[in-house]
Amino acid sequence: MLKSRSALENYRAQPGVDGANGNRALRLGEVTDTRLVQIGIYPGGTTRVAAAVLPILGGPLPDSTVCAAVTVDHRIMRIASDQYWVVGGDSGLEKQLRSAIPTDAGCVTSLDAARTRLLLEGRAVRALLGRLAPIDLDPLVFPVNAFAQTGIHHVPVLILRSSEDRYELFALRTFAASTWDVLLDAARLFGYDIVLPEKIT
Amino acid sequence: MLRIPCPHCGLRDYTEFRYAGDATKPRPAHGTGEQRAWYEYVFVFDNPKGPHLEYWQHVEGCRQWLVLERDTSTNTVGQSWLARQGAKP
Amino acid sequence: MTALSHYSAFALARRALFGSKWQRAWRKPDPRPAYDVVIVGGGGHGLATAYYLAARHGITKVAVLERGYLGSGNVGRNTTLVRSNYQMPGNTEFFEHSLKLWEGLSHELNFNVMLSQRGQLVLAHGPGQLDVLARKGNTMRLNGIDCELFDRPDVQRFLPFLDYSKSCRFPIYGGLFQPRAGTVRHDAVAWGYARAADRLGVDIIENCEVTGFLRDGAAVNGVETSRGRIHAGRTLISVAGHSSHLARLVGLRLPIESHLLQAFVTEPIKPFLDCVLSFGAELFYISQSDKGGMVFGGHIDGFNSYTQRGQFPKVRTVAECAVALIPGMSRLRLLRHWAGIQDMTPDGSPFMGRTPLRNLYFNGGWCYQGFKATPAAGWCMAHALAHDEEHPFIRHLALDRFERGNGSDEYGLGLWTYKQ
Amino acid sequence: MSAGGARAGGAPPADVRADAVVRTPVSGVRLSTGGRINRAQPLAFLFEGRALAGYEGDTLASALLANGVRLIGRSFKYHRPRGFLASGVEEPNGLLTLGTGARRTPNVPATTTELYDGLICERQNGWPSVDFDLMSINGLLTSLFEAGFYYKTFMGPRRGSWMFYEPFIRRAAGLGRATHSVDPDRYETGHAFTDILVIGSGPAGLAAARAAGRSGCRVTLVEQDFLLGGSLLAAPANGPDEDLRRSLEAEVVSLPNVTIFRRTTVVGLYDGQTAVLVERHDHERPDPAKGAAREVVITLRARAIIHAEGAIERPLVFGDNDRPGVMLASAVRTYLNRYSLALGRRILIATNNDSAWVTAIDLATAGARVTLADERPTIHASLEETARRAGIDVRVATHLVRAHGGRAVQAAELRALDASTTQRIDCDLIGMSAGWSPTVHLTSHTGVRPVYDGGIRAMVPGPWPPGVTGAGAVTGAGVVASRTRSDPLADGHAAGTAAAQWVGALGNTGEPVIATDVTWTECWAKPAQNRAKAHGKAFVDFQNDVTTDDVVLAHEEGYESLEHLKRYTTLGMGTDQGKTSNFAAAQLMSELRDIDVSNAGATTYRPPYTPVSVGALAGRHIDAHFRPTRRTPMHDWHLANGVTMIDAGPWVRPWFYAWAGRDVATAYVAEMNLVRTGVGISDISSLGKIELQGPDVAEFLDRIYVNNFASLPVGKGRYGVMLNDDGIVLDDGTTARFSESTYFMTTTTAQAGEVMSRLEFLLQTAWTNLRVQVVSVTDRWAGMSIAGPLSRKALMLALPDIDLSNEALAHMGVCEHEIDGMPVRVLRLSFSGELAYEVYVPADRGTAMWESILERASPLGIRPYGLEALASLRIEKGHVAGLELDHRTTLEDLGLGKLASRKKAFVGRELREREELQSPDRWSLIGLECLDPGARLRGGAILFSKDDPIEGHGRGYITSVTWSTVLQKTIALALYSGGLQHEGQEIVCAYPLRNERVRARIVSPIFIDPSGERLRA
Repeated sequence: MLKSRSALENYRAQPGVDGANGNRALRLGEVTDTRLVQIGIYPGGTTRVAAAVLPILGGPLPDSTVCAAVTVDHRIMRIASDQYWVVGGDSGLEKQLRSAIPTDAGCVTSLDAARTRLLLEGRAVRALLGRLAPIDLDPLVFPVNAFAQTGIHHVPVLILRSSEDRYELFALRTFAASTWDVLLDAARLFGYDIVLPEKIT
Repeated sequence: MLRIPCPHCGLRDYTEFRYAGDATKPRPAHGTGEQRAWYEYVFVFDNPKGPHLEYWQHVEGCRQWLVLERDTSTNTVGQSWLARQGAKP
Repeated sequence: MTALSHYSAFALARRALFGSKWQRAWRKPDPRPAYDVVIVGGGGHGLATAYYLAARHGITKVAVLERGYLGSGNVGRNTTLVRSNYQMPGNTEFFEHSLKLWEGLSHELNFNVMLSQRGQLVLAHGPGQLDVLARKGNTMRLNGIDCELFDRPDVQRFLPFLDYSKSCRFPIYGGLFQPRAGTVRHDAVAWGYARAADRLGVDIIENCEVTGFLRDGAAVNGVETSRGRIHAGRTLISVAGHSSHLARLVGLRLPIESHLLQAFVTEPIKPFLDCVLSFGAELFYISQSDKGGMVFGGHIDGFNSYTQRGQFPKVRTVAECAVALIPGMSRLRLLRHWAGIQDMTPDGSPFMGRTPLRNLYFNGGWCYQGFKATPAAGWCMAHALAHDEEHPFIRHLALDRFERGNGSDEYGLGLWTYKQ
Repeated sequence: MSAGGARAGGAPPADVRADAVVRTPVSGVRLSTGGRINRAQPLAFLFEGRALAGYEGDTLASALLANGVRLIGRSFKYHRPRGFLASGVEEPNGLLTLGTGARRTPNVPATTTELYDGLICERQNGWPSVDFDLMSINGLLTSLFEAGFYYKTFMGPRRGSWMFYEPFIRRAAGLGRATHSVDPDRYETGHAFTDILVIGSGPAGLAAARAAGRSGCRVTLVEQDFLLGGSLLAAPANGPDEDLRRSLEAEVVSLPNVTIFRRTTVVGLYDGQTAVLVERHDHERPDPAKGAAREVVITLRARAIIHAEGAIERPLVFGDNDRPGVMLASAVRTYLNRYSLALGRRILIATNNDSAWVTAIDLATAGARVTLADERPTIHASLEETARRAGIDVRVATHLVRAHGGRAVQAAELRALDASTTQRIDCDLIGMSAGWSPTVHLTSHTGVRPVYDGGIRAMVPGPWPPGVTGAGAVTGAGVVASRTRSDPLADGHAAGTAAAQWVGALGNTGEPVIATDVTWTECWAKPAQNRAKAHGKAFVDFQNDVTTDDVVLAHEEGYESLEHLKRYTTLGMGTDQGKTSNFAAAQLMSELRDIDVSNAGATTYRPPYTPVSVGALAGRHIDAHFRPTRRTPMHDWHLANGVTMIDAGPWVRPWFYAWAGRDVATAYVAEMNLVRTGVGISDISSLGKIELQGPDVAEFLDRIYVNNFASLPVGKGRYGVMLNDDGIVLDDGTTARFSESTYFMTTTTAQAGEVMSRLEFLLQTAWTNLRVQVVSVTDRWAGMSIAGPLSRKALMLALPDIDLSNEALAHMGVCEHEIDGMPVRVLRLSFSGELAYEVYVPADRGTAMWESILERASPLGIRPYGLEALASLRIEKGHVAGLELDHRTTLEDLGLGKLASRKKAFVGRELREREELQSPDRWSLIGLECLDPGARLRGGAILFSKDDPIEGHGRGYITSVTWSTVLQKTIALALYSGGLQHEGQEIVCAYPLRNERVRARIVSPIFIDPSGERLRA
């Protein structure tokens, strides 16, 4: 069995850093072994795909383009008018969906390895993201489960607010080390601890 | 800074998008042999000083192609819609 | 005491001692009903065309019509670079001719345009990029234009204060240096040509907007203006930035989109950079003005606009380039940034010469190159207006070249006007 | 600072008078009490080596003045001695160089620099020193150095003589001297969002923020000063103005929905209600090692904007008005009341409006001898009465015509309006006021031109765009509509309320604050009957040394429009951007032209409002972070195994490996040999990868590729070329079909993004009915190419479960397998011309697969090879790549014409048939063999036929070169006029940059295995 390696394997294992005022107001890390599947729908295929995936996902495909739908095992984000991301579930998800969706109505693509899922939490998390992303993260306009696709340092990322003070960044894998590097640089002022994957709950 | 209303993602900085020019010129039907029509479509621009319909793609967002109304003399932005919807809904 | 007309140290002294007056730089005549040639656009190109018409072709019954104040367009908004490092057939000869004219211009016009030939270094950040520069350099040499290929140590000797650190994102690999390239005081170009043309009898008419063209079938024989109708034997449209607008008045549609190009200047400082420097990793060029400000620029903002004001993100991009290239720029302070409206074309090259309409001529679509081209553009358009044929230097710049399929893509950027 | 709050007479409270007695100067200029400085917190700083002290709350300017430093610099052109003119952002003279070594920063205005402990500064632009400046000789030659003199001389004796004069002029020009060192400090950029932005915290701004804040929406208040209050800060620190300031500040600070930025300047307003803020931290001496930034640039998007920038006082234009000790009246008042500095004993206040009277009264109250000259024949009785009671010697209908003194003002010449009398009075300080100019800079950044208001003789903001309004002095009074005296508090409250309504905030903004004991003074100038002709040099623009004579000269020569005046005389082009000069110049020019100043037009104000560090604008995007870095999944393995990397756009790719040689020249040859004779593996993960799915993919591919794809069967791949709409080649690559409806496309590394965008464009705009989904999977798959005669054996060792026999997987065959639940895609394609396979696995398994192939195939001597070898192998095979696909070449140019289908339509077909693109003389692809032993071909060489003269543009050029391990000579790909029509001919490759001419022969670009036996083996 070939070993799965994170794009940050040799980058994230660093000591934390104290901020300018001596505190550590951030926890930064990576969530590994994420299941990420993209569902695509062909013109005219919407209803059939929606019906096909409903039982598997345990909920309907959301209409909202800014807020994720949450089911027992999955978070579903509508990333384009005809494309959805399903985060979570087990390794069988991709096959399940593929076999369920009529081939003339829609398709699935696994993006498990294509994105690196970064975790950002702590008091300064909004201040940190405010340094990097041109997105209004005010809790009033960016509630829990809200998500936004935007750019950090010219690289496309998806920002998901997964809980009150926890945000996740889905970064392109090949840029992940670069994005992580910029993230740490911006985080120095606030101080941070690195949380290793196994420690993430 | 120009702010563009993405029909999918909402109001965003124009830097998340990629501009792609005049959206009023219909693309000649695929395979139509008319060189002249293609020349007009590819190379000639009205380039108005005033209201302009233009293509943008939200490359750092939903990657949707959209049509935007903008006044080139003031940069005032009007409505936008997904290009796949065709004419202004 | 007669007003001083000729400029010289002696004249300055005379004024200082005896308080003699200076003659007006140019008259403020009212338009006459008819001219042999009417030039629409009182920018550098229009004024240069008028000057060479009078000086080289003896055609002095010429009017230059300017909508606003003289030189209010891009001639006064650019980053003042002049160079002739071009590789496409035609471009090389054209821009070298321009540089030669620059070299004699102060004397020819009796107006110091302050041509400062401190050289331009274009950087390469990898072997492939250096080969591309080598092709250009070889072409220049083969056309009698001096230039040198620098390797990294050469560059470091020449400009020791660039970023040569290990962490540098795009390490400098080498470059191409043209010693005769440099800068010119941009406003002086408009004023110098205007004054010289005026002395030869050309009418320069400011605050005169062209509102229409007089048509006689397939021919154009004059213009309607905010100051009345003016008949013309031949008419030239030379209004880069607003070419499409003027052309539309006479029913022509062009392969041109109007885009914003920003320019930037820092506070004046003592001598800091003694040449023109161009980044290779991104479009970025910088030099230092005689007054001491660092003058720099980059890519167009990227979408068409006539607003003459820039977008902030481009300010950041350009600042990033400045510091990435010259770390010492970091503590210098940006004093001003502004934007000019620039004609962009599908191959990055201009259009010059005759149009489908008889007696109507066109000069525009200059993209980034308008200023350095000023003298040669004036020279070649004067030739076209005088002889009703394109000068050999500009035959490759015809309006219909895209219909025929011979674009002249100097930089190989593809057909996107907004990427050129 | 805003004039709206200038405090007017009325008998000052008793305690103030009593205090005044105590406050008579005890030591030097600094008064013993009062002001808004913290005497308990002294700060030490270094001025040209002298250790000086100031207090917390001082600016560098006030601290220097407190230490008796009056001569602050030399002027730009004439090197005249200069002192501080102002106390704020408009200061033209007081520019110092701060810091030393790598932190040296020239041209910093001392008036806006908050004093901090350990600050180091020096004056600039004097030689040998500012105190004793030989360059002041220029002052004697002023009539030679008139505006634009350099356009008229330095032309002789020869062409190019300017190059002789220029170095001297360059050395003389420039202000401070900068360092070339790397900046040790750190800068940040950030993003912010708000409902209402309030610019300026004077009485109007505070009132606006208060009202807006009460409405409950998100409010951002930005103040460039380190204290809130604006003009209120110029009033006595123990009077009603201060009480008002404190109460307003207290309430605004208490509102949780109001964010306050101090020490932050709104430097620019841009489209989309975007403001750019620069937050300064120098006073904290931020430690970059701790991540603290020196400056932070914030892009703030607001829904509504309230302008409350106030107004800037104008200097009077009179003879030698630049002498040290001649200041703006408002500055004199600020130095007295805020910094507790008595800058003079015998003070002259010269004005044409009420605001300066307040200064005079405060000065007199503080115990100075004050003479007040007002151009106006009649003054409000109450004001005049108050002044006389304060003991001020009042002269109405009187001009100040000239200042006397050298390095410090000693006397002034006053003349009656009717010129009947002239009198010289001694004074050591002159406070002047020619009225005020609303600070319209920001209001005009977004294209709204200021308009002239004759009622107050000033430029005021043009019509407010939707969502924008203003309050206080910036509007030229209260509300633009009514020109009556205004109360900035009511004004600000109205603006705040209006903005709150605009953004739909629901909260009640309540009632405006009423400050009964504060009276607001009319500060707008009233025209004097006739202006006095200036004697001596009368400066209009102090920093650029532009005098009234220069304006006259510009007029004489016809540079009449304000833009010409500005450009010809450099007026308003200094670091202060003419904050104090533009109006006076416009006024004078319009008088000379005999037109109304309203017709003189306005110059365009450009961002930034005040200069911004380039480093701050760049933020963290410099050095290694200049641009993002894209790494392949096997990146770290390469690093650990002796790779030398090379940049390819954002990608970092293996260039060559140490096993093959010390430098690229030797290494790539060894790596090529490996592939030609054995087996090598290279990382091709940077190729663009696109997954296409759907019933209509075949049709879609058939339209975008020039060659046929409809017939591509499952289990096969095919090479394809795409054209742009103009018929020029866009990109090439392969597309493989893994199932009925699943296709896998690879593009070149360089064009991946462009191709993806094009596919999306066509599917979303033109062909919306096609049932096709495209997804970029560049990041999903790790790709590796295993090439060489032994590649099949190698792969069989590595992937024993997959049948790789020629029968099972022929050339261009593809297959997908699952190994422990992991998909593996194998494509039998060749870029090198050898038997070769591309293997793709999920990116997270890339390194493991790479390692396992190397390990399992090690008996065959497999080793990695890099980009240089990869690119060289393809040259031997005649495959075109980036250097040939240069957006100029057509299919025919690249020898791919036969690929184009005649049976079907494809993107670019029509325009590809344009006549010139069909010309047989176009530069098209050839191969070249070097004929001169020992010599080498070089990329970028220009090609000539044997008998051409070696000049001009030649017949083509060399695109790519390599040493051929097979042919044992240098070979090249080139574009040549007529292309292979000339096969066999001997030509000359000229490389004048190295004075080289090399003979070469035109051959087929396919140097090895033209029949393709190797790759079918």
